[in-house]
Order: sequence, then structure tokens, then C-alpha cells
Amino acid sequence: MFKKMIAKSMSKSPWIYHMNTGSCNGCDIELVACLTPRFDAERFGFKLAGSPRHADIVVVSGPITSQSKDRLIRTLEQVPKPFCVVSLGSCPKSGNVFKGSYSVEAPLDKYVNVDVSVAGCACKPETIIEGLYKATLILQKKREAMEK
Amino acid sequence: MSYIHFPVIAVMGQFLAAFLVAIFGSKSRKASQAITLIASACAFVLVCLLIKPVALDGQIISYWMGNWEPVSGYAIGIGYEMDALGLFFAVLVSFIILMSAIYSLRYLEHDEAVDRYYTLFLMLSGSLLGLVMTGDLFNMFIMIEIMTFSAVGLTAFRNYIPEALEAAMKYLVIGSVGSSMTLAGVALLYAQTHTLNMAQVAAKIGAMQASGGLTPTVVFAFGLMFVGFGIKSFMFPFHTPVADAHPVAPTSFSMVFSTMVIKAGVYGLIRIAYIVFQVMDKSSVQILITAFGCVTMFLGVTMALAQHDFKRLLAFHSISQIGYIITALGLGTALGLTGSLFHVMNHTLFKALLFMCAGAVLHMTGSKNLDELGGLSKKMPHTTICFLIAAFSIAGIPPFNGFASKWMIYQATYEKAVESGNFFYALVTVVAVVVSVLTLASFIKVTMSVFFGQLPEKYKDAKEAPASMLIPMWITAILCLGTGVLYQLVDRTLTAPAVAASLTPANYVDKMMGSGYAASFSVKDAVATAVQHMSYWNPVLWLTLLVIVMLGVFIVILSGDNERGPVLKTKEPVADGKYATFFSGEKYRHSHMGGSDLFWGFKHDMKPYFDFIEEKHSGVLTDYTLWTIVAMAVIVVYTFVFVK
Amino acid sequence: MVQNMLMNLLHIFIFPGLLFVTVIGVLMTGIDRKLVARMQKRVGPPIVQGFYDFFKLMGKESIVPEAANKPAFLAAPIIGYVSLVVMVLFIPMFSFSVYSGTADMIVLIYLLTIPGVALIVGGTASGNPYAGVGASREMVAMIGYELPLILSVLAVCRKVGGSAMTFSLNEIVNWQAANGCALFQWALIPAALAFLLVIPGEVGTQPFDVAEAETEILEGPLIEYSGAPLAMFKLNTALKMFIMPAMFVALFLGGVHTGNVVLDVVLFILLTGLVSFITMTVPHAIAARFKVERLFKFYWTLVAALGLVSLVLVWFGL
Amino acid sequence: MRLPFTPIALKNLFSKPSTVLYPFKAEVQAPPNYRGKLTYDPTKCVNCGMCVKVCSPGAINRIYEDVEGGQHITYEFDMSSCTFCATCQDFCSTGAIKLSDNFHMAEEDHENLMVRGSYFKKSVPGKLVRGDDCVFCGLCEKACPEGCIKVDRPNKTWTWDEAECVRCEKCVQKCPKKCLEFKAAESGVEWSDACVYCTLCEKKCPVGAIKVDRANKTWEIDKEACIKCGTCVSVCPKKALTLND
Repeated sequence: MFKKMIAKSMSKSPWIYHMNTGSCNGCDIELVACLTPRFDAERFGFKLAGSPRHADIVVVSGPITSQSKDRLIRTLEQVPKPFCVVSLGSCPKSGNVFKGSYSVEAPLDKYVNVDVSVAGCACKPETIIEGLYKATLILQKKREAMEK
Repeated sequence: MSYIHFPVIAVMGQFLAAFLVAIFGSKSRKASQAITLIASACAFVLVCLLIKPVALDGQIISYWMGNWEPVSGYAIGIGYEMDALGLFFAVLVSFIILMSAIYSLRYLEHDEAVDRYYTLFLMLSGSLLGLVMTGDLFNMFIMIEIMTFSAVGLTAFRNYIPEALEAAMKYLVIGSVGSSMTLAGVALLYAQTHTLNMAQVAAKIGAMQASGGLTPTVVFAFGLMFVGFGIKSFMFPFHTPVADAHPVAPTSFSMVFSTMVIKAGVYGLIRIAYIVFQVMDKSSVQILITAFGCVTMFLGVTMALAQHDFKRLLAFHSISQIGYIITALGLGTALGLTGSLFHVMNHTLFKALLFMCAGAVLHMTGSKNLDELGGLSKKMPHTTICFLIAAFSIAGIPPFNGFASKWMIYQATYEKAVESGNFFYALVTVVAVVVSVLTLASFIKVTMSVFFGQLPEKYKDAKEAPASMLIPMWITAILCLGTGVLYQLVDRTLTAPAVAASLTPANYVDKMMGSGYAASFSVKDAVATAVQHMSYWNPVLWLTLLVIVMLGVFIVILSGDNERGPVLKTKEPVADGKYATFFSGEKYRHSHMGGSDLFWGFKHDMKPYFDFIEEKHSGVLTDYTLWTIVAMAVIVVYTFVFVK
Repeated sequence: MVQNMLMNLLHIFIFPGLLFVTVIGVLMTGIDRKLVARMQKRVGPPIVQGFYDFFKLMGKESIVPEAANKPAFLAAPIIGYVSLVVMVLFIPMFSFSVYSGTADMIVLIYLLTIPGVALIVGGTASGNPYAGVGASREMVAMIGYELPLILSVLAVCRKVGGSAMTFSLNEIVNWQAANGCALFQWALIPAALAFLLVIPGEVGTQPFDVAEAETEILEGPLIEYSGAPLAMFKLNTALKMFIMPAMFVALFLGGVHTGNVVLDVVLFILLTGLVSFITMTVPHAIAARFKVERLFKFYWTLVAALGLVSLVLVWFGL
Repeated sequence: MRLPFTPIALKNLFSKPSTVLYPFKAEVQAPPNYRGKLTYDPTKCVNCGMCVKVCSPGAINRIYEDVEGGQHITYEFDMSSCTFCATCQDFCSTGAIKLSDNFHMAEEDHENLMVRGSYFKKSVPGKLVRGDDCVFCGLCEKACPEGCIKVDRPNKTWTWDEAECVRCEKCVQKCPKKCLEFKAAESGVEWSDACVYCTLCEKKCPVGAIKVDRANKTWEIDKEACIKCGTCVSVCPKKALTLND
């Protein structure tokens, strides 16, 4: 009945679930900085959600240490469709300076296909907002694909 | 066979059945069960047949044992008098006895020497029925004695459990203290009025009151009997034995124990306060009873919150609900009494259901420790639904029956507060509402720690309770919902006549001793204010609204095009995957949130209070008897000083 | 008869019933989030953000976890929502009132507990330990704010009742129409203050949301919910955000009577908005979340004392 | 009962929000010398490989394609693996790498995050040979990016470190006298002045292609006869001979 409205609102109220897989917290504080008055991601409807069941965009930061690998996989499985995965900073995409270490199983692509990757070692809040905005557009496309 | 003989047949039938079971029972378990079922069924039928004449037509059945009519105004023989008040309790007693009989068929399958159980059980039911029908003071004392001793016997039925013996001992000692008080009261009354027949005693006391205050012996007698019946109904200072008895008593008995044995004390209180001594119009007596009721309420529920044992928690809740009943009873107004009697019925229904659920859980899993159990709703769906209905009705959630009676009680206490201008009653209303929320809290605690949450490894193969246990549970559950919704119907047929009967002692006396008798002793009727209550609230409208809105909401949801995710059909929680419980990423492991680690904030703040009361409930028999004696002294002194 | 039935259906589903209160409630959450943002010097989401959230959640897949008890898990939000909608029918909007003649304060207070119980049962039915913690905290909060709520309501009923005793909301409103708002009787001011402090506790907005503390216990009871049931629970909060201030306005500001009905309703909504701004938006912007036992101590000492003071004052005929 | 932030909150309510409406309405300038996205100028690059060596996350890699007459070298900078420390920028002697202040690096496909640049590098034969009209001015030493030429004007010495040399031919272009030249060592055995004319190579050469004259210190080799077996190279005690294929 509200197909069009649902698809539109899919991009208008994306809730973010933040997964820190061993990050140095540089990107984490930048992500939270987006919600501060200066950058204010909430004007696009972004909201930090507490549980993966409420998540629309899963933001992963950190080089996926071996400890957090199976937890990451388990949590990603529990997120309801449609959802996007955004990688924050260089670590999830390539393991950054930790590449090749015994305890880093870096590229996030091994476990889930990353929709948007925000580069920058400690990426700038503006870039994060740009990346999340792109993710919302993908969300809407995924929702329309789900309906067919 | 006019209905005049039904009361006595019902009582004697039970005792006869008790002896039959004693004789034939030891040979085969089936025989004793059959006899019990037949006896309780016929008692129930007989009492129901009495509803039409006694409640609706307002007749009072008087029956003289051995046809010893009163001679020139003096009652010689034992008179049975069945008025609407007695009938109200009789209906409840026989219903619960029947339910318990059906329940115990499968519940006692692990026990042997079941015939002894059924003998005591039938003695208990006989004495209960006799108590509510008798018109003779000493006969009432005898019935109370039989009830107490059969209750003690049944508490200690599983004598291989040491706690059972200890609890039975406590109950025996405190119970007999209560009985001896009642006996002393009866003796004093007999000395003063030279008769044992309640109607005649009421007439004489009515005359005494008309011609200047009560004589000291009568006041002393009232004090003693009030304490006696107070102990039988486990009021505040005397409530401890019931808390120890319930965890160890067999559930089919504790179901009767917590509903009807305690109500026998309440019935006694109503009988002596309203009809025999007619003191309820004195404000001092009202404050005394309401104060005790209020303290019982609050203490019962706060102790319940701190419990780890399922049945001990339910025991403390019976105490707190008895507090409600006694508070409403003590107001002395018509609405108060209606609320109290209606709460008697509701409490009987949902408490029996709660104990049956507890019994089913104990029978199936073998444990009643709240910290161990969890997640049983998947294995025992029927028990869960019944428990939820009972929990919501005891907490007073609107459509269920607890709400109707609790609401009457609030309205009565607050109306009393406004009428009498006494601020104490306003506080009583506040305490009543807070206690209701705390009851809700403790039943949420039980729901969380027993039925919802995660299923521990031990109870993986728990099965649903057998059919013979589920039938009585479902009957009581439907009644719980029924009385909640159609409370006006129930009010008209049972409660209102009972209230009218207890507010008009003159009618009671006339029927028993021959017309005109009361007038000669100028027994006046308590002022029966028009019972106008809860006219605003008709649950039928509320329920229709609920149903209509529910339909509207369902239509909206079904039209939504998002598809429901299919639930996996695996049996135990999936370690990984979409449908596993979210442990913030950890692998699934059993971490159940229930039992004693709930309501941390509340317990943390009330720590001094909880420490104090837990330390007071030491479990030592001598402490409890000390309390009883001290409380008895206080009450008697109070009655001497204030009751004129 | 049919006309009457239609009128009833209209009342239930359209005007003060389902549609109206849902729209108003969700709008109020939008305005609330916008004003909180503005108070923190940031732009904040659009006013209709509540609708976007609702429709997005309707579009999401709703997962019922394996350890959950499915019927209780799915029925809880609907029961909460239905009882809230029914409550709105009982609250009189000044002269316009649908069924307010057939219910009174005690029924409303008990109807208020149903959404709380629904949240708790829903939370525990999901079988998640975090939800257990959330439900237990919600219960402690409920014990907390029930005492001052009943105290302030009793105070008002006593003041309005005079010699006779009344719990009926209708009479309270008529009495206020006769001799001025209850708020301006100085004996009732502490009761009004107590009720104001109870409103955010009941609704569960930021400083008092110990049950759904997303930072501490991952959204408390709502942790396992997703999709339509979660949308329903968010709707419950939105409805409560309208109903609690509405009760305050009916109880304490009842005397503001104007001519026709439409003006009354508009004024009622404005007043509700104002009350919700004072009680929910400002504290959300300035205060951090309470600890559980701090919240309980706050309600049972300070706010309950306010209620008691007003009850005593009213009692001695002031 | 102090309400801490109420006056500020209410004041904010009526003042303009301090949000920078970034993506659509306001343009944001990165702060000065902000280390953003990397830019690479292939023309300046001399393929010295320093940046690859110093890049801690190993985000840079080189791809060689052999093309006739030289190599096609492409440098690939993976922005999603870069840690933006700008060490490569410091070590790049020719200034080919610059970190710009462009921070718009949120991409969907990985390709946009790869900065690539490639150029053609003529292949440079053999060794650097110094002509004799060298005046030891030292300009070639300064021009060499890798510092593999050492010139000592007073005692007129000029050395060239073959291992370090990346054959960028900067020295050749710089030399005023044009006396430097990369000569491909023609194939076959090559003599160097470390020779002590011990005639061992002459004796061991299977085809007798080497003639050594100890007296007036001369060494010749017959190119056609030489079968490039390498025995002379291995047997030479002073390692004076090298075999160039």
C-alpha cells in the first residue's frame, strides 16, 4: 500500500550500527563527531542504533583482528535485510599499517561485500557524511530490488 | 427433599467420605480418588443448588441438629444457619475443593500412602463447609480445630522432607494458640450470654449495646476472638507459618490452603465483627482492622519481592492479598465490604491458578528455585498462558478480575477517607496502589525467571503438564477472565446478597430464633448505604473498544507489504545465524536474566528496609510465638481502651 | 442506531482515536527531536522524521529470534498500542469528550500500566539477557513513578470532590470550568509539579529512559525487535508522548474553555504541545540519563514528597 | 535544584544553528597543508623506488611492462590502504608525489581510490663510463638523485656505484663536458684495471683467446674465438674480469 513511501523513507531514516573490529578509535570518534552540532548527520535522519536488529547501515572500522572476526560475521548475519555495509578508514579495506600481522585478517571484502568505503586514515567527518549519504541511496535501490 | 437439608448433607457427606477413604483407600489408590471426586462433586452440586433460594430469593436456611428447637427463647441444640454470606464462602470452598481433587489425581502420582492424604483432604473440606454454615459458636470452634489439624497433617504429608515437619510444627503451635484464643472468647461469651447460638448471642449483645456500652467481658471476648480469627487468616504479626508451609506442602493442598483455609479466618472476622458483636460502626475498630490489613499488605508484597522460591513467593502474595481483603473489610462501609468479598472470590480464583501453575512447573521440572528455571514457555505453553492470565489478574490489569475488585477497594478506602475526614484512609489508598504495582513487579519477576528467557540445559526435555492438571487450570483461568469482565453479573448474584446479609444482623437473628426476637432486643441494622460504585466503568464497552481497535491495527499490519522473516525450525537456539539471540556477537551461551538479580535499583534503595524485615523473619518458632502473644496483648488492650 | 454506530466508529478510528492520535504523536516526536537539536545549536531532522522512521521500519524484514516465545513476542507491541489508543478516547478535550463519562482516573492509571507491561513482556519474551536487564529496569522505573502519580491524582480528586468523592475525569473538567484551572489553586501546585515530573518518567524520554538506554544495554527490551513490531513500539512511545501531557492538561488546565468545539481541540493540542515541550524536550536537551537507583530515589523521595504535601494541604480544606 | 544548561539551551533555541550544511549548501575547505588524496606526476618520477620502500602500509606498487627499447612503468597508489603519513612525499627526491587537500574519498567502487600514473622509460645500456676530458667539476655528483657518483676534486678521483644507480641519465645531461656516457658493455669478457697480468686466464682459456704480456702490461682478447665459457672470470685471482652477455 505504501510501497513508494517505504522505499523513499528507506533512504530518509538510516540508522547506523557501529562495529569496532580493533580500530585505533580514530575513525570511531570521527563517526561520532558527525552527530555533533558542527557536522550534524541527524539532519539526514542518521541515528546511532544500539542493536544490529535496528541497523540499516553497518559501519565497520578497524582491521578486523582475529578476535573480532567471528563476532563480526555473527553480528552481520543478524542484521535484517535490506542493509548496507560501510567501511570506515583504510583499516577495514586493506589492514592499513597492520597488513600482514599474525592477528589481522584484514580486507572486509572477504566476509561481506562493502557497499561504500570511506578512505582516509581517520577520515574527515564530511567524508563520512558523504559516504553515508551514498549508502542511503544504495539502501533505497536495495529496497526496490527486494520488492520485485 | 427440600433444600433445607442440603447444607448438612454436604458437610456430613464429606466426613462420611473421609471415613470411607480411611477404610477402603489403603487397598487401591483408584478407590480413594473416586470417593474423593464423588464427595467433592456432590458437595459442589448441593451448594450450587442452594444459590437460587438463599442468594437470589434472600431466604436464610435454619436447621436445628436433632430437631432441638429453641425452648422459650433459649437455643439448646446446635443450629445450622446458612445465609447469603455463608453461601458465598461455601460456593468458593466447594469449587476449590473440586478443582484440587481433580488436580491431585496426577499430581500425587509420585507419592505413596495417598489414602491418608485423601482422608485428611476430605476432613479439611468437611470442616471448611461446616465452618461457613454453622450458626453455633462452639461448633464453629470445633470446625476450625478440625481444619487446623487436617491442614497441619497435610502440610507434613511429605514427611521425608525435614522442612515440611518444621513448617507443620510452626503452623501447629501458632494455630493452636489461635484456636485457644477463640475458645477463650467463646467461653467468655457463653458466660455472659448463657448461650452458644450466634443469633441469640447477637440479640443479647444488641440489647446490651442499646442499653449502654458493651460489658468488659464482651469487649475482652471480642479482642480474643479477633486475635483468634486473625491468626487463622494469617494477618500481619501471625503470617509467618504460612510462608514456611507453602514451599513444602503438596501443591494440590497448598492450593486449598492459600485460598480457603485463610479465608476461613476472614469469614470468622466478618461473622463476629459484623453480626455477632455488631461493632463495625465504631471507628476505633475500623482503624484497628484497617491498620493491620494495611501493614499486612505492604509487608507481604515486599517480602515476596525478595524471595528465590516460587511457592514461597506465592505464599507471601496470599498474605498481601489477605491484607487487601482485611483493609477493605475494616472500612465498615457497604462498598468496602463488597470490594472485600469480591476480592475474596477473585483471590481464590487467581491464587488457585497460580499455585496450580507452580505445581505443574514443579511436577514437570522438579525444581521451584527461581534462579534455576527459565524459558519454559516453549515447553509448557498451556501453563504459561494460564500463568500470564493469573499474573495479570493478581496485578489488576483491566480486563482481568483483579482489577475490578482492587478498584472497588480503592474507591471504598478513598470514599471512607473523604467521609470520615480521617487522613489515614487516604494513605491506605496510596499504600494499596503502590502494593498493587509491587505485586505486578514480583509477578513480572516470576514470569521472567520461569517462563520467558532462556531454557537451561537441565530442562531441555520438560514436557507440558498432563491433561488432568490442565483442565482445572483452564477452568479457573476462564473464570478469572469471566468474573473480571462480567463483574456486574457476579456482583448481583453472589456478592451483593452476601453484603446485605452481613449488614442486617436483625434478619439473621429473626430467622434463627423466630420472628420478633430481634426487635425485643432492639438489634439494629447497620446503615446500608446505597452501593453506588463503579457505575462509570463498564468493562463491556472497554472490551468492545479493545476488539475494534485490535481489528483496525491488524488490518494495517497485514496490508503492509514487508514479509515476515521465516523462523528457523531448529529446536535449540542456533549458535550462529540470523535467528540466534544477539549476545553482542558472542557465541550463544546460557545467560539467563532472572530470579534474584532483578529490580536491582529498587532493592538497592530499600536495602535497610529489606535487611530489617528479612532479619525479622528468622524462622525461629519462639520468635513467632513471641510476636503472636505480644500482638494479642496489644489488640486486647486496644479493644479495652477504645471499644466502648 | 446505525448513525450512532457510525459516529462511534468515526470516534474510534478517525478523530480522537487511531488515526488522529498516531499522526499527532508521531508529529510530536518529530518536533521534539527538532527542538532538542535546535537547543544543541544543530539543525536536527525534519519534522516528519517520525513518519520516515515508521515507514522505514515497516519496510524492514522482521526477525523473530529462535529463543523467543513467538506469540508473546509479536502480540506485546499491539496490546500496548491498542490500550493507548483506547485511553485517548477516555481523555476529555475540554468540552469535547467521547467516552470520558464512562471512565475515571483509576481506569486511566491502570490502562497506563498496560504499555509498560507490554514492553516488559515483549522484552522478556525475546529471551535476550539485555532485554531482561531492560525489562527489570523498566519495572523499577514503573514502581518509581506510580507513587507520585497516584498521590497527585488523589490530591486533585479530593480538591475537586469537596464533600462527595469523585474519581471521574468528566467532573474534574467541569469543576475546573466552573472555578478556574486546578493549576492555579495554590494547594495543587505541588501536585501539578509532581505530575509534570512523572510525565517524562512514564514516557521514557532521554533523562529518564533507563529502560531503553541504547548506550548502556543496547536498547533494553527492544533489542531483538526489528521491522513492524519495532515500529509499533516506537509508535507506543509516540502515543504516550501525546497522552501523558493530555492527561496533565485535562487534570490541571481543564478550565480553559472557549466557544466551539474545534477551537477547544486546537487549544488542547497546543497546550499538550507546550506541556510536552517543558517536560520532555527541555530535560532531554540539558540533562544526562539517570542511574536506575538514582531515578527510583528521585521519584520516591522528592516527587512523592511534592505529591504528599499537596495531598495534605488539600486535606485540611485549603 | 540547579538546572545546569537551561539558559544556554533556551538561548540556542532562538539563535542560528552552527551546523555547516556541508554536502549540498556549503563548500568546505580543508585546512592548510592537509594531507588528503595523493597526486602523482609521472613525468618527474625517476623510478628510484624510494616511496615504495618507505611506505609503511605498503600501499604503493610498481608494474613493469617491457616494451621494445625500454620499460613502461606504472606506479599505483592504493588510497584505501594509505595511512596519509606523507613519508613518500618527503622521500620523493624529485617531488613527483604530492598529498593534495582533497578529502572527498568516499567511493563505492575500489577503482576510484587507486591513483595511477605511468611513463615510458628508455632502457639504458650497461655501465656509466667517464671520458678523459672530465674536469672533476662535481656537477654530475650533485645531479645524481641516488648519490652514487663520488667526485673528489683535489686528488681527482671519480667513482660510480653501479648497484645504486637507477640509470636516470641525469648525470649525462648535466655534465658540461659531455664526457659521461652509458656504454653498453659489449657482450663477452671485460677487463678492468684490477688486473695484475698474472697470465692465469691465458693458461686456462680453453680456446686460447687471451694474450697477456706481463712486461709491458697489455691484455687482449680475440672476440670471435671467445666462447664466453667464463672460466677466465672464475679463475682470475683479482676478479678483474667480468662476463657480459
